Amino acid sequence: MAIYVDANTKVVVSGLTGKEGRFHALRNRAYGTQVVAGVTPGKGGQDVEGIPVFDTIAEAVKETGANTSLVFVPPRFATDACYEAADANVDLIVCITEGIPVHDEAPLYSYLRYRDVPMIGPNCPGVLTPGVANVGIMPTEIATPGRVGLVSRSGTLTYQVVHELTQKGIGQSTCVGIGGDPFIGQFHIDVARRFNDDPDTDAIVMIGEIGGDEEERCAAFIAAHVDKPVFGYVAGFEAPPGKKMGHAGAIISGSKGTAQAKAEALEEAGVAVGRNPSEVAELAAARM
Amino acid sequence: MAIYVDANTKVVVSGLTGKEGRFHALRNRAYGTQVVAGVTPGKGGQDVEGIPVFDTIAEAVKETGANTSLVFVPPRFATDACYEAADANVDLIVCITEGIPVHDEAPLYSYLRYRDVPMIGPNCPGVLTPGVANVGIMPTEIATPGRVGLVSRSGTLTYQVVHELTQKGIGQSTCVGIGGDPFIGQFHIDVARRFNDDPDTDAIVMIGEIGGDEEERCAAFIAAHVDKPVFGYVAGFEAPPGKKMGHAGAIISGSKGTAQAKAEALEEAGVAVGRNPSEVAELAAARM
Amino acid sequence: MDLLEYQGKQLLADAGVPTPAGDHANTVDDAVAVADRIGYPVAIKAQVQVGGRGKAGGIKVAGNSEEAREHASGILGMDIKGHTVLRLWIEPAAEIAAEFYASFTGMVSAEGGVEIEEVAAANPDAIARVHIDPMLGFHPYHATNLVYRGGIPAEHRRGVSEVLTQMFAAFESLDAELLEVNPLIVTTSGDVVALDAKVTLDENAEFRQELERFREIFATDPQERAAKEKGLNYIKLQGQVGVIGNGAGLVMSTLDVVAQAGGKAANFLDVGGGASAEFIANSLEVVSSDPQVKSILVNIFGGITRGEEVANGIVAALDEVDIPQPIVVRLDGTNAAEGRQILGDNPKPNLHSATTMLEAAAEAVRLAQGA
Amino acid sequence: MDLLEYQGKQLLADAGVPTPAGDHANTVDDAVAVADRIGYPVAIKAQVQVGGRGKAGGIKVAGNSEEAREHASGILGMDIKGHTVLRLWIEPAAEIAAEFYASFTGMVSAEGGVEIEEVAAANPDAIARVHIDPMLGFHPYHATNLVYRGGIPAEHRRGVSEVLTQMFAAFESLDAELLEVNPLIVTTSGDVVALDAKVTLDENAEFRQELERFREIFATDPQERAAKEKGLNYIKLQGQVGVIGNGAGLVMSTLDVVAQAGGKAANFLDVGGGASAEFIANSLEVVSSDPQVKSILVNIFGGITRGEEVANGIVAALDEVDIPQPIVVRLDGTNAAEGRQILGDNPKPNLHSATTMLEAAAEAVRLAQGA
Repeated sequence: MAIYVDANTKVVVSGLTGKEGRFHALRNRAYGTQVVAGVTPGKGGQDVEGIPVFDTIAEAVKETGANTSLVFVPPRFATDACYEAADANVDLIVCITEGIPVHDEAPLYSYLRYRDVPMIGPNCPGVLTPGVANVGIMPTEIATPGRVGLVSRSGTLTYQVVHELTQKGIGQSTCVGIGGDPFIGQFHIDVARRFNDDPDTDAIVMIGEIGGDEEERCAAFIAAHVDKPVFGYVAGFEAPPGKKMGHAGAIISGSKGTAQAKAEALEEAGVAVGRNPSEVAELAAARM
Repeated sequence: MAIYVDANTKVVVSGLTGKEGRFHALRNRAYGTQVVAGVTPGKGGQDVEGIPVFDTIAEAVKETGANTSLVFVPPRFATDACYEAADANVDLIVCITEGIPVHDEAPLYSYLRYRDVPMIGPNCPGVLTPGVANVGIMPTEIATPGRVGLVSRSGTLTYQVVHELTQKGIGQSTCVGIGGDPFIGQFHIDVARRFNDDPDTDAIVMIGEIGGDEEERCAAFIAAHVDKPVFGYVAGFEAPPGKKMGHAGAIISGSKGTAQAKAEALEEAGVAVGRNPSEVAELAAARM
Repeated sequence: MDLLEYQGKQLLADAGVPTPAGDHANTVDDAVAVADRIGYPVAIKAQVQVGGRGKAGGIKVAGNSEEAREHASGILGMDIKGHTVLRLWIEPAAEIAAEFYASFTGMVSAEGGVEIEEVAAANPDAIARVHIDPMLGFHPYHATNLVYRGGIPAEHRRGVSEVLTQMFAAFESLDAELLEVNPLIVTTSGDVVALDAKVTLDENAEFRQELERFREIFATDPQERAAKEKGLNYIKLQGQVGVIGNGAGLVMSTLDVVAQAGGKAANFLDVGGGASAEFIANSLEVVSSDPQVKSILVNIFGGITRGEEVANGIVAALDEVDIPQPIVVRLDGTNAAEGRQILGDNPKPNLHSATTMLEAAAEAVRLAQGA
Repeated sequence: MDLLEYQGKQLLADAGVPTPAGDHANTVDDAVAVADRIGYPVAIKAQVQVGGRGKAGGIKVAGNSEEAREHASGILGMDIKGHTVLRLWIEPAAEIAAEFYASFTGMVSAEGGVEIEEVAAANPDAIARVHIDPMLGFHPYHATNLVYRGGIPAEHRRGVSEVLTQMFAAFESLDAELLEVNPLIVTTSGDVVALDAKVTLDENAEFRQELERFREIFATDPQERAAKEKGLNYIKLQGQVGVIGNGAGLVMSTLDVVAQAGGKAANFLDVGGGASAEFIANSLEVVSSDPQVKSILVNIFGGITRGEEVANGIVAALDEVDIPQPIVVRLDGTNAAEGRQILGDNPKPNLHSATTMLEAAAEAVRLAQGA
């Protein structure tokens, strides 16, 4: 069944009529994803290459049975689209938008947790279940169906690891790019829980990065609850302290949040940790 | 075990050092309730007849193991005390305070639902489990232990029905006065669910009143989910339309929200409905 | 607290919502002067705290001074559903291109929160509702959903969205229980204007709102006016048995049992929780002053309100004011024994005691009918 | 965006938080003039975007003009953890009766939300934290819990509570990522004053905040300054291999594999998602201008960024600017084939291609070391 995204996924795209929204929605559809609707207030009744456009997500859900919201609208409008999707009772939100103010993201995070609506992102590449559906901007040609689940904050680092896995003959059940912002809807720990419960996933590859304590918390979760093999890599061994490395959360504060400490925490939890994307793929390949 | 309040209830009283708080807290303790702490910022370290006072609910919970918050502070501070209690991780809040603005109550309602912290009130008489514990302002001498659960919005009307039951030899498992404001923490439906699941309750007496559609919704719930006998009474057959009868929600709008309509909805759900407090008690007595 | 139309409109105007400029008048001459100043045509509107004015003839358009005088004379003093018209509001008559309805109210739905009830176009099927989490507040997507799903025509969406946003801000900042605009019109020149306003403010928020400015006592019934002045929770009814009780539910129930005993209650009066002796005395005085009251039923079940306070209040009231009607007192609950003791120690000729609510009701009805 | 102390204090002052009145100066003479105007004693404080100034000797108290001149001369031009002091802030020296620490930051805890990190009295054990639901905001009970659980003495609780409330309001209204006051002092006359301010504003909120006024380019490193001017996400490091990549994680990982190949990265440069040809060209130009860079590694895995755009950017940059260093390009992902095609059609002598990230890193290190 994979996680988050599968053959039953029906996508409504907020921002379908924009340049990026259109490009990726059509790409997702070409991959086989059911992209059933778009939403742009004021453009209801139009269509984008046969995908009907509605004024509101509620109408799109009612008319098309959409169950997954994919958000491409600009940062100042993006959280509003996510609230609207939650109120329209979708099962999943995937918010690609980068550059949303943290004070907009924080209450959205709170609302979605309370409402129990999972969100992937913001500032993420989305979710790809190879061979089945792609909701987001991941390049699909590098992925291949299989039984390893992958989760990462980073977009392109995700692609790198997926690429390495595929080249080593290891297919993926689902690839999840959870996003690099401090307030994201689903953390490593949430994705790890789903992979552990997913009958189509045999092992998990978890890509971390410097900053915060998410990897440490996920390590504790893995030690206590995950019985499938987990392979890990943490980016940023060479990152200097006190510098924000691209992602808002990727900063070593004093001696806290280093790649070394995170790698050790994962190893203590029984995770086989590689020192670069190739190594983690090799570790996974050796076991599968 | 009764519902909401039992022998394991440990009460922390916000506003213990005030006149009403002190009066009722000591009365509750005299009844056998474990009143373990009071909270008044700035009076930490004092005590009220041996009940220690703390500056914050968090400290009171930490030091005394309190698990139930009883709120007596004035309206402008009352919702803050309820938020504080929720954040201090109590299992139940009983808010007696009357006169809280509805725009303070509305976000509190939302927060407590999201956090899954049950609140009885505001503007309520509290919860009494006869012979075990009294958390609130109900007169205890009229109640007697037994196996009928009672729920009502009104304070004194609750007492009236409890009194009638006791006089007819019918004891009560728990008496719950949920409060008369539009935004209350627990509605009839929530209490009915608990009574239905409570092994110490054999039957339910539900007292409704004009206005809104809560009784109708509870009737639907009873029809679908409650297998214990339910006895009902709805106050306000003589209430004229368009007049707010004391409680903020007690108003007949056009032909909606009449006592007649509510009584009929309950009867259709299989509830035996009496036309006054004595009659509902008689109906219950005849069946028990 | 239900505001008059012109008071509600003033609050909306303060919040940025366009409303017609007008003025109020309490006399026919003033009304004509206001109309002359505004320029014709004007709408002359009865200011009463009840709906359905239009159908009752309480709103008229005047094209000149003569018509203004005629309509003002006709409307002032009119009775609209029991409310006497004592004040008029006069404003320029609007040229309406489209009409909508918008309302915010605090309601609990499945998940609680604030509901915008309806935004309907002329077509009554075109009603959109959204649930607004009061922790989150009103966001642009709420307005978008209302204007699109409510069928607001494209050219008015922006204006209506803006007014909805302003209305919600006012709803929150004013501590309103209800904020309703019906109709919200679009004029022939394309402006969105609130042509009416129904605003109910929360008296519990008095500590942070200036409510006194709206507290005009329009009640013409002498008991209702006296009750308002004394802050009593009193509603006039049509029967002969004066009813005083503590707690809204118990008083409603008392009305029911009086009816079941063959009588009719003359009023609803809830003294609430923890009522003092003075409060009880004031209550007895107001109820007793009603000439249709033939007997008084005091039904108290003590919780916060303690029996001895109620008893002291009854004794004090009977010492201070002349209560001609017989009084049936039924006292139970917290400190009821002490209260009964006080009543027993202070016997009065017209004071009757009853042990149950049904007995008390029967006795009060008997006394009312025997009188 | 990390603000300087005096910029942060100005924002706090705007929010009502008491801060010392002072002025800034860029030269020794100006500093002395400001100190003379304020009156002695004054504190002379280095304005740098890094903590630990006090320990590094960047804060001195002057009792007279001579001392002011001496300290200003000593501090201006100082290097504090790689930051050159170019500006001073001079304010009246405070008489401190008590010191506290207060900080708001957006952090995700078990339930998400905003955390006030610490309110500590002099005793570092006395730390109180509260979780603030960002939907709910900062309520009086948060302040109460912080001042009592943080051990603030009774006489300062009200003042500290008020400042905490003002700080949270500023934290939200300014779109701050971090708002920290250390120390929050009480003067000997009993006033609560923010004696320092560490404020980080969210550049993503630029559309609703006036950030330009704070955007001073203090970087003294020429590459960092050029990168800031061009809006590049660039961090200077100490090695010889210039690194350009797309996506923070991939670039961090690229630094790692360069180290594993026996080299060291000269910088971190993330071109982000959907970077244009111009952006890539600018990036190459900045990295290339660093004299310590001996080779450049361009590591692109396409998602939003498409391979042909990257390739066009590289070709354009090589046409326009003289890049003396060898460039190793590794291209994969969306439209990678088209990108490789473009690079192949535009051969350059210093352009090398690699098929994997590890190969690319090894090649870049080899070229850097061979150079």
